[in-house]
Amino acid sequence: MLEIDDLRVSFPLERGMLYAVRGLDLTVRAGERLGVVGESGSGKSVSAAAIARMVPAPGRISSGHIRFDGSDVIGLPERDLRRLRGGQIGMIPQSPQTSMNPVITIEAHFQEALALHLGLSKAQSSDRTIELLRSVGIPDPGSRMRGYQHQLSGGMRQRVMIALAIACEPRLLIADEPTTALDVTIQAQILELFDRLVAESDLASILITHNLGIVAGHCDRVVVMYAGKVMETATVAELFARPSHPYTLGLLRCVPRLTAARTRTFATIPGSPPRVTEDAPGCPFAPRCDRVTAQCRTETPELLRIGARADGSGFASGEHSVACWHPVEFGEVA
Amino acid sequence: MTAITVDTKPITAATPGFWRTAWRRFRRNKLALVSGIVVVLILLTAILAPLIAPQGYQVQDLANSLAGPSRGHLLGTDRLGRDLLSRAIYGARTSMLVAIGAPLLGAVIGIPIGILAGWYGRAVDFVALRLFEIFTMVPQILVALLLIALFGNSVGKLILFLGISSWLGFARLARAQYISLRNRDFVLAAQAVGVPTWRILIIHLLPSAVGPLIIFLVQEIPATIFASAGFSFLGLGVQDPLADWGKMLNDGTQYLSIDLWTVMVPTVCIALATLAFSFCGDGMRDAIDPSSRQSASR
Amino acid sequence: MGGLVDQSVPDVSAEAAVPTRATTPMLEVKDLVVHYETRGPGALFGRSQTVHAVDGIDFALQTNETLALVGESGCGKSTTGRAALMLERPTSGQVRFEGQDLATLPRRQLTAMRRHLQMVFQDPIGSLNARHTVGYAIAEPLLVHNLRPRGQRADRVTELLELVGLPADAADRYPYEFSGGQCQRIGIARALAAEPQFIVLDEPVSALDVSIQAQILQLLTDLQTRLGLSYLFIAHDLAVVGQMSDRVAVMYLGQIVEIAARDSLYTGPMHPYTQALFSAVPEPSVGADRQTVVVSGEVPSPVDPPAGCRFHTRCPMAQEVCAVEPPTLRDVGSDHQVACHFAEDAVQANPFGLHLEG
Amino acid sequence: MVAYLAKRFLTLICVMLVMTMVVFALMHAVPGGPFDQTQQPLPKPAMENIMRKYGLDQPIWRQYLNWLWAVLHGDFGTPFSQPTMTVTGLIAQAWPATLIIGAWTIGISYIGGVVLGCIAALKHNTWVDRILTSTVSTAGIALPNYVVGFVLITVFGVRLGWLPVGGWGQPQDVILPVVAFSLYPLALMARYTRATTLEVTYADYVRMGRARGLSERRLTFRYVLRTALIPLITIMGPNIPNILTGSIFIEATFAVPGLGSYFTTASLHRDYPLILALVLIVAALWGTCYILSDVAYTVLDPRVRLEGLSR
Repeated sequence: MLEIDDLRVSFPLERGMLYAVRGLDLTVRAGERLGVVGESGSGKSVSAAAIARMVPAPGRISSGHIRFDGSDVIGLPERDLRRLRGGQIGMIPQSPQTSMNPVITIEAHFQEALALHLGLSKAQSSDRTIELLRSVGIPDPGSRMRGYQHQLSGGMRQRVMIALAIACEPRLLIADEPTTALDVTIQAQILELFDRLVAESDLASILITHNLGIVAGHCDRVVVMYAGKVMETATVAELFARPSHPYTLGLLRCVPRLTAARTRTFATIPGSPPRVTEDAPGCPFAPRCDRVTAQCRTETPELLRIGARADGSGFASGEHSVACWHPVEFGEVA
Repeated sequence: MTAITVDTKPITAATPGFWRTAWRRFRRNKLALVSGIVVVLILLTAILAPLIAPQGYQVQDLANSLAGPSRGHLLGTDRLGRDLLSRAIYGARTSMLVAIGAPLLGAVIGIPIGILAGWYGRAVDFVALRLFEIFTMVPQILVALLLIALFGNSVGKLILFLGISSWLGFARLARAQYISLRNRDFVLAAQAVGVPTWRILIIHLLPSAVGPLIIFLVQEIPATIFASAGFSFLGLGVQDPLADWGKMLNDGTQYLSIDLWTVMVPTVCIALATLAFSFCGDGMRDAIDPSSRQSASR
Repeated sequence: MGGLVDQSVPDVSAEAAVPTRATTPMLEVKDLVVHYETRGPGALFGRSQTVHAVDGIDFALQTNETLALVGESGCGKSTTGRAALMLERPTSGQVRFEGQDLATLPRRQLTAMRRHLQMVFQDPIGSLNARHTVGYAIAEPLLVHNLRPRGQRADRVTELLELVGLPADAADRYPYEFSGGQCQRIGIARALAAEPQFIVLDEPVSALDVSIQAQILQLLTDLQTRLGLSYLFIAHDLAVVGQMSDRVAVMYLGQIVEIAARDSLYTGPMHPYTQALFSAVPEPSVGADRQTVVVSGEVPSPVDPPAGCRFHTRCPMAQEVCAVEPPTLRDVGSDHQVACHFAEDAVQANPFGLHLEG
Repeated sequence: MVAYLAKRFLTLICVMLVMTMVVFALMHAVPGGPFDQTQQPLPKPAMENIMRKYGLDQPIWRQYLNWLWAVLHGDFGTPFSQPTMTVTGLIAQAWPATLIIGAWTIGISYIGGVVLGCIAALKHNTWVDRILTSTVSTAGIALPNYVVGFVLITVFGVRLGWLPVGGWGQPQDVILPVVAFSLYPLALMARYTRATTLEVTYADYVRMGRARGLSERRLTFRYVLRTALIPLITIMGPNIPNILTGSIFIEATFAVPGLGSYFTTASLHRDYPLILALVLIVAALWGTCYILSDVAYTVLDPRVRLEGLSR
């Protein structure tokens, strides 16, 4: 349904250039729940914005293809692009606090979107709004919708944003760190709601997060990004069971587990994620990697599917691709 | 002892400091740079007036009064036959003295009040706010006018009264700055370390607040030129025979239809000075805080 | 005054770091209350309201021990941390440091006392003054407490930088030249400069990326072992807390609802709210059948906290008595206290389908 | 709401009281009196007579109370400089000229400023924005209005002869003063409008609106401008009295017999009753506009509107 091919996004800086996304390949099939994980500066949010051509200024898509249902998003005229946004692709923001127009009512948000994409009349959209708000768990939707965003709590606002995202029956839902601004119990509520809605309406979804725990529970397939590139992609089960990229492995080890005993030692990855200001060849993770060789520093590893080996060991069932010269073999680490 | 992992991110090669970055931005802004040069030239003229001016500011040539530009008087003469160019050059002296002196005085009065109000809040702030209110109610110009009318005029008094009436802006700005800085984490961190309050106010907060205050000072200069020249123009400011641009305007208005130069020379001087200081101030603001112009282009 | 890395300071080994119950705790907080006034909604017409940020909490902290305060935003954990250092004046209650009540201490003595009590902040960059060099930031505590002769301060700064894993030439640079993780190291070095015994860690890693988080947590653990520090660790991430603390206090709306030794809490949380918190943590592993039930509702406003048990509005176990009678902390095991009328039932019923076997 | 307004006005009255006291005290603290300036000193008995007539022989607090008492009865006294008139009458005579210029100025500068500010913000980072912002608006704010006035007089009055160089009475007398006077508030409004609009242009909710497929036109009017323009009330309101009470410089430049020129002469002649009345007018107007703009802002903007307001 969605196909991204060699996407590159860059931001001009006061001096030089910031390469936010450097050759991203990605596909989402109908009904699939894709997770995109990465640390700050990995390009995950920018990639998501680029899908609906919403890269914030002064950034721009410098090359690549984005196909949504076969049509080229990059070449789409403004009118069709607007039909795509909201109508085909729904977006859920990171900060619900600032994502609603503060001077128009909640109902008005729905009304304008429903009129635009579904051509509903005022009365029809009122009914539909109540129905939508109820489905996302807003108590007393009839009177709530006549209020303004500042009268809602953070969790409630995010529920409204979700209702707004699915209002016009899109086929793809993109959620950019939808729970980062929320408390853990509210996060659980929102994720549960997200899961339910995606399942009910058979939506495809892209969930962008830095939290591996969220990916584990709420996605089918994962893309791990680092410094604007995809490091590894696999089904969730596969990735957690057999991480193949040293970065993925390191990341999984870094995350403290609730159920683990206290050991007083923490697995770490030395260094910190880079800010990419030159698009040099070589693996971006090389400076922090413990398996680094001279090749890693000079040649960029391609994202390749892990194929069957002669001895048949360590291989993925479905699709599992990794961009690494020296991937971690299955069984190599406990 | 477990090895402490060293964060291996290469520490970026010495990036220029805050002021140096600001200077680089300022330099790239052509309008601001040119204005800055004009400002420097005006200030040099004011300082070096006796060396530059072809004549004294009170040398009269009654035979040649209200004469347009000539070889002897490049910009013509006024009603008493005084050389307009010389008077304009000496006028820069008086005008700049007031234009810079008065805001400085305002800053000296206003900034401490603003700092205390912003930092201590509560009762101190309440009193300060009421004080602000009283002073906002009557426009600054009227306050200064009243004071000058009541207490008489001289260059010194002009500075004093314009300075007194301009403290409000500095106090407001300093208060706003300190309020926004007061709750910043680094202040709490300094308190946690045990840094005494005076040290926090001066060593921690002043460097962060000083940029906007300096810019405000520069931007107050054209406003002061406006007021001081204005008062002289009304006949309330600088008195004969001293030269001042506003005074020259006052002298010239009556002869507007006879000799335009008597009005145009001071008009151009005032315009040039106010514009130069203004563009320069704007350039400084943009240099210190690029977001003020490029607003949120994240 | 011996240096931190001086060999004269006894190197407390990891074994000895297990807290030993001293007779007087290093820090004791008794019935701490912090209320503050705020303007209600509406910039002009709002009335002033009282926010019950912290509403009567007690805890004690032993030497070389880590006590964690966990809870969601608005539960009062950060306010508690600040009040413990007198950075926020308590409305009432006591904060005793080595037996001395800080709340009644005269200003001068309090300032002098500050060197023993330090803090590390959530925002590593924001907590450093952008206009001061790193060297100055670290030297300032030495300066204000007059700790070293002028000539030795530079050496001491180098020593501290080394201690937190930064090169000595960092001293001449400005904070913005460093990454978030590096800035947090600088913040830690600064806190250590005055040779404190007790440090409040206010969400020290929540602003950091996962890979950096682990580095900082390791650094903090090592420093504690090496210098015999006591930590009050404030966090919302239960997994991190589990790795860092000896004892854990769970806060909800300004009160402690459960406080216990780390292992006791992590194997058997008894308060329904604690259980809800545990069940809400997304675990980075696949297959585990967790999170079957999600706690409903949201945290009520601290301006007008519910009567009785503050959690009763969201609690699946709530009975009539819960809305009337505020439960007090009671012993339910060795070093395990819970403030719930039906804690035992909650363990039985397991309303959130929690199971915590590693 | 009523209670709020009552409180605000009460504070205003208190502040005004304090202010008049200060002005009163200040005027009397100055050595010399209003009748010292005449060329030939008056004979002593005559002077005493005058002093008694105006109550200047009484202690200062007494004078103040007398004055206050009269003001509360609507009597602002007799101007020293024109004993044949009342202060109220004089003001009634002088204000219309100032009001006419002020009204035109407000109309032109507020509408023009908002429009220019919006254009600059919407064309952010283009040459249009650069010219409007860094050149036109800075010049408008920096250039003294009398300087602009003289340039206008020179060009349109002296050189082209299209418009009168000054005076009052004919309709075309209004044009040049209004143009000269408008420039500053126009530039100020443009600058504020641009700033508030720009702030909103990059707001999350505009981005989210775009993500729902709303047209740029709709986003501009319903999302950006609607939110951005409301706070402008708090700038516009308190500036109204400044404009309506006129500019002493503009009135001097164009020889307009307005309130401003009376203030100048009143100050020069230490015409206490007139000064006090003028100060009081300015302050009362300012205070009222300030309160009203706060209320208008609160009513118009749902973000600061409290549910309790309607109750």
